[in-house]
Amino acid sequence: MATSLPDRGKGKYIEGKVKKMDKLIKEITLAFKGVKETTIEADKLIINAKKDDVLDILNFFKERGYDHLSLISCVDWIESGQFELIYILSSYSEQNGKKHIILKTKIPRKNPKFKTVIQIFENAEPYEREIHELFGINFEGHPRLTHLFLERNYKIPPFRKDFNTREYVKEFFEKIPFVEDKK
Amino acid sequence: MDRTSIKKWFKAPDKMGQKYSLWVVYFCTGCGIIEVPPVITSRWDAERFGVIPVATPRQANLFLITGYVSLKTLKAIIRTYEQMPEPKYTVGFGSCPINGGMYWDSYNTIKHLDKYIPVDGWIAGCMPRPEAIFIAVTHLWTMIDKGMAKGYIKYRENYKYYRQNQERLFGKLEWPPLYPIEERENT
Amino acid sequence: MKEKSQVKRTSFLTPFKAIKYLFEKPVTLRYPFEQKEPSSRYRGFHLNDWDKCTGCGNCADICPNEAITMVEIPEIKPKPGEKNERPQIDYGRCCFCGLCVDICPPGSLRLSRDYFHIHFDKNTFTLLAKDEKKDKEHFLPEEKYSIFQASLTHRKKNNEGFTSDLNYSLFEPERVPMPQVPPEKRKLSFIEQVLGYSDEEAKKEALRCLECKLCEDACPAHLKISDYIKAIYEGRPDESLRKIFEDNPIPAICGRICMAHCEKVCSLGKRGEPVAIRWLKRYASDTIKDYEKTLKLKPAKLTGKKIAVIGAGPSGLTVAYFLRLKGHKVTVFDSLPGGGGMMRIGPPLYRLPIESIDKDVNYIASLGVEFKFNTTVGKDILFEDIYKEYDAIYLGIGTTVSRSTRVKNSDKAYPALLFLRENKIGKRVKVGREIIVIGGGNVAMDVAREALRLQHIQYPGEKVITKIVCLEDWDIMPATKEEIEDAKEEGIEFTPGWGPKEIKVEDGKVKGLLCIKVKSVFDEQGRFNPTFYEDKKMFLKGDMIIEAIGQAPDFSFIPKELFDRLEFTPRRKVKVDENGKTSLPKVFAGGDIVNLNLDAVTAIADGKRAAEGIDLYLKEELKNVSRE
Amino acid sequence: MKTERELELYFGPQHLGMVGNFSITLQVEGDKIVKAFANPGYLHRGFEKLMEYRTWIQNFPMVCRINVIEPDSMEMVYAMAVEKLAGIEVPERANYIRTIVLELSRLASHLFGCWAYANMLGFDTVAQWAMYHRDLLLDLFEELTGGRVYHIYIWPGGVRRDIPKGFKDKVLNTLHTIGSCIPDYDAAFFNNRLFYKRAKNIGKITKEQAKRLGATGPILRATGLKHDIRKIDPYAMYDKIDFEVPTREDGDAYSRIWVVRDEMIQSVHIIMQCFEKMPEGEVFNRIPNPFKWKIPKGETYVRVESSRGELGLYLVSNGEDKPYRVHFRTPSYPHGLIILEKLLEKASIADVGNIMISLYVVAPEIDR
Repeated sequence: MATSLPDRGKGKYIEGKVKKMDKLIKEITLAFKGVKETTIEADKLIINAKKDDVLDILNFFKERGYDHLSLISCVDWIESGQFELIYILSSYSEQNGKKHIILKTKIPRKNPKFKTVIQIFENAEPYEREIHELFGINFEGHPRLTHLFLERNYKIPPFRKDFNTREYVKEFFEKIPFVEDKK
Repeated sequence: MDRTSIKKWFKAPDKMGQKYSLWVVYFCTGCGIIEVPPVITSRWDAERFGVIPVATPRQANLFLITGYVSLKTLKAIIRTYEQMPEPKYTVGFGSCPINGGMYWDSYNTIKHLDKYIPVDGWIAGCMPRPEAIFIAVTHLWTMIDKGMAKGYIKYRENYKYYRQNQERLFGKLEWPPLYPIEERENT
Repeated sequence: MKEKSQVKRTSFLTPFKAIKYLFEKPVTLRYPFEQKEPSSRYRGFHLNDWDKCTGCGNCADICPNEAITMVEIPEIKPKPGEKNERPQIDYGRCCFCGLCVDICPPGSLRLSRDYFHIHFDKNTFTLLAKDEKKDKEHFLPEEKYSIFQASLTHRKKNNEGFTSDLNYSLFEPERVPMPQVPPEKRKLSFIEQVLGYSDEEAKKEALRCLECKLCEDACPAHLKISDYIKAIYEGRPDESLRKIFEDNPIPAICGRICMAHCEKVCSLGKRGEPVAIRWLKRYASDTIKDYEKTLKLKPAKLTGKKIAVIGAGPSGLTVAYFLRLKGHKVTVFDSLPGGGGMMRIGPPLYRLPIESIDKDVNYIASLGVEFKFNTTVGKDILFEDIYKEYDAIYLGIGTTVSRSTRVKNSDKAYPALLFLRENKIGKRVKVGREIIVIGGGNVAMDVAREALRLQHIQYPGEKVITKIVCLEDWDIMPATKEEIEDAKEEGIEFTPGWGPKEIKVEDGKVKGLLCIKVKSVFDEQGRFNPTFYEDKKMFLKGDMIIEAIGQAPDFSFIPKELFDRLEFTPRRKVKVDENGKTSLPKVFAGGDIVNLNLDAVTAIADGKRAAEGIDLYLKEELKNVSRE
Repeated sequence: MKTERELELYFGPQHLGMVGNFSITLQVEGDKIVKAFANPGYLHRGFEKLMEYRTWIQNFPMVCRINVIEPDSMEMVYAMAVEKLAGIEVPERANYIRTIVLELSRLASHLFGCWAYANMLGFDTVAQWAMYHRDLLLDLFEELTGGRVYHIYIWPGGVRRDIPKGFKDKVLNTLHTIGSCIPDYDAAFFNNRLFYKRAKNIGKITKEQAKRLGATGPILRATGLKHDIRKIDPYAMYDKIDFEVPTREDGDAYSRIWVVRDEMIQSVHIIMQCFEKMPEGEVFNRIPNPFKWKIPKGETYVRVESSRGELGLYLVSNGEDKPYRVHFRTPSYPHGLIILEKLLEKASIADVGNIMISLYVVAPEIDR
């Protein structure tokens, strides 16, 4: 917490947790090569993985009790020409509940596709569907990659950085005339 | 409130009937709907004004467009509006239908509701308070009295243009035109 | 609670308990007969006090929905440093968040407790926010106010809802305090009083700027203030200095003694303290040790034109700098042994050390400007010669002669400029133990504070007194508040509101000053014309009197036939056109002999204008020559 | 896939049984549902895209509008993320006020849920009570923040204004008014045999299923799992406050509404404790000038327990004055899009509204 809790006992309680995370880090770096991890806070772990390893790493964490997929997100890094997929895992169990794992992987921006993770986490389905719709990433093996939110088809999926919504509004909505003006 | 005007009842019973029984379509179009439950329940009690929510548009004659309208909702709104029997009135509730409001730069909400369906009155605010709904209703009464709430007639007369605007948003609409378009043009 | 989870087999009659509510008072608010007052913090429609509003446009900048546009109101005559723009609010966009209220520096924008606007016409939803003083249409007295009017009406009284509060504002009303030498210490010597911001403090101070740019309009030289402050915030003092040098080549001087017209209009200063623009400029110039390396400015190719600048004061230096950058050959003449002009002798050392002046002057010299110091025009070199030799001449001679009070025995008093000059140029004046300074301007403050320091140096440990006598009372004293405060802190005694009548002399020595009470300083037209109560007299004891009541220029070096052709304005200033050109051919002028502000930054502005004018003049001359 | 006897039925968005602007496509056989497809997007405004175009402070009026029923937890989660990235401290008093506001809004939100559920099942009297009581809470919010629905009160660095004079008494009075009606609520609704018959074994979900499908909040707690972010990852002042996490075992609509009921009672306890413990002092650490405010590079995921479950925010800053990417993990998202579809399978058409409202799906949260 960034909020002020001076006597929360930062010493003992969190230290113990850090140790546990250390064990986890060791395990994962042993199991998967090319995994880069950073700890942003005592109980938040960021893992940068290669895209081929993602499913295995998700399985790996699921086996170790991180059974709650909070969120799948996507970031458009337009300058480096990559999409970054983010899987945020946490646990339903009480002792691990405070911890998060942010698993990140990068895929090329051109013709983007990735494997679906529905077989591991069932609730990934709408998240992947949303990312497909808003970023245009294809998830192979997903049962229904149809429209979720949108009514229209956009040339560029709207959440990509090169889609400028203000310009779009000017081009599209503003040009529709008022009925009074038409007469 | 002009309760005393019994004369009016004899003069224009239809207007009086429309005025004092404004039935609202039960359709949560946007976030403004959050103030409708308080209005229709005991604290504010809209029934004192003859306003009650009804299940289907076929029974309703007032359409409260509560808040922002996304493209997908607009389609539903148009269909609902066209199902309502005449005379029918629409009130834009909150900033968003007037000029885009918070979502003035959103790619998925429309900025001016009156480009697509006629609107008889507007309520400012984000959120407007429950009182504002009552005031809007009383305003609508006077407008009906004076014959100013003619949105539905406007829709009928300019249906071609409204339909054009709607089709610019959605492409070809899947339902047939409510009014024959060609004939209107000739008269 | 777990037990409850098993459903209790209650009687099927239990729900009928609710029937008891039939006999209670209904909770329904019988609106509109019964009304609920909105809370005292309600965020309703906007109110704007047009008298307080400065037109800074911060509300329009922060609005997330672009609901606010600044509209020019021609009827409003803006006060200096304000704009005649007022916010117009589109209620088809507004989300009533109140960000505009929290950012409003003068606190003129508020939200009212009224919230009805229902209309069939969409165009009525855009309007200028006003308050009951300006808007007669929408503000109704309590008895007339009715919800049925429902069209942006407000009650006349008690209509304020969400208002601005300095404790919770989005801007920081307090300035980062400038580290200073305490008065007990600083009055003993000439060390610089203000220490200057550290990097951290400068960044913190620069962060306060809201970028409304009112200051840029108010600055006579139109410095790009918000840009250079932003650069400081971003940790790039070099960029900041570059921005400053676009308009002002003497930041080290200006950063110390500028009159800071910008700070007077700073929107943050309306309720809090203005951004310390001057100190930030000083920070930029002090942090960069070597201007040359940072700025990397190269003068343009030589044009072959020669320009003489008479006087190395702020305006002279500015002209020299800009013309040199344009490729002209510039020679600066000054009678003092160094650059800076009045800056060199006027401001005492604790305000403006000689090193800072030399830093700026040396940089200008390094660009290739030739300086001829210790050269008094008219004595060491004749004006006629310069007039013949150079293609253009700039007069930046300033005001160099002290005015006298012309009371009896006023010849025994010390003129302020002489006092200051002799102090600066080595010869320390032998001061008395009780000094009376006549005058209430900044020069008088400088003189008094300098005299106090001299007293402390010359009579260490003894009791010494310095008094200031001036015509003006506290509220109209021309010196800046800051200066007065500093002087008071150091122990200088003030007797405002008294005019000098006679200097008492015994055996050729000054004994004191006889004063009379001032009735009024200005006449009805606002001109300086003091009147006195002749019967109210007061005698101040003192063994040294310094007159600091103003200065006048000295044109004696200009030959008579040329001087006669020089035109003056009614207020005895040299008349110049919009290019800074005087009535004499190829002679330009600026600085204190032209403007009425009599300060450095206006002199810089004049210099900038004259530099442009001279350049234009030379180019046109070139064209004429080629045409011939 | 569709047999001849099957029929496609559109449920919503304009439907009396639908709360919020949401729609479900039902494949029915007789009155049994074979398969249900949630059809969201009627309220999609592209919030996360719009926020990328606004500065950090301009986003504050924006975030609360994602969820109209409980805007404060939205403000809280955004404020927390911004504070974490920018390293802003919050005064202790402000944290207590935040806790009070969050619990009040949880109460308001749960009462809204009760209204919706009671209304749906035809318990109109209870619905009227719940809405009236919620309105009393909105009056408190108006007093505190200046807005009935959208409060824009929780800011980075604290709260926007200190609590007004006499606010504590008003809150306690209101809570007393509501609390004294609990026996009536119980008699007329929660312990009502009709309600039991109507809600028991409807929309049943097991603990394992709930975990697998990503359920959180009352839905998860109704299956017996004691999972509450206020306890396991405390924020604001929840670690200094004593409260219980109510759970039920059965995982059906009846358990869910009971969890909600018990939670409301806990909320009242929390508010009382906060008022007791609240110290005097500052409530606002001034944030930097909004026109120059840049937040250093970084990313974070923060979460709070909203009235419907885990509300998370994944926030990425690339060192500019605007966020680079914002993604809200809203609790209704898995509830409305996966669990609802699963629970509607083999249910009857008459139960659609029943199940949906017991899952407490708020459409704007899903669409964003």
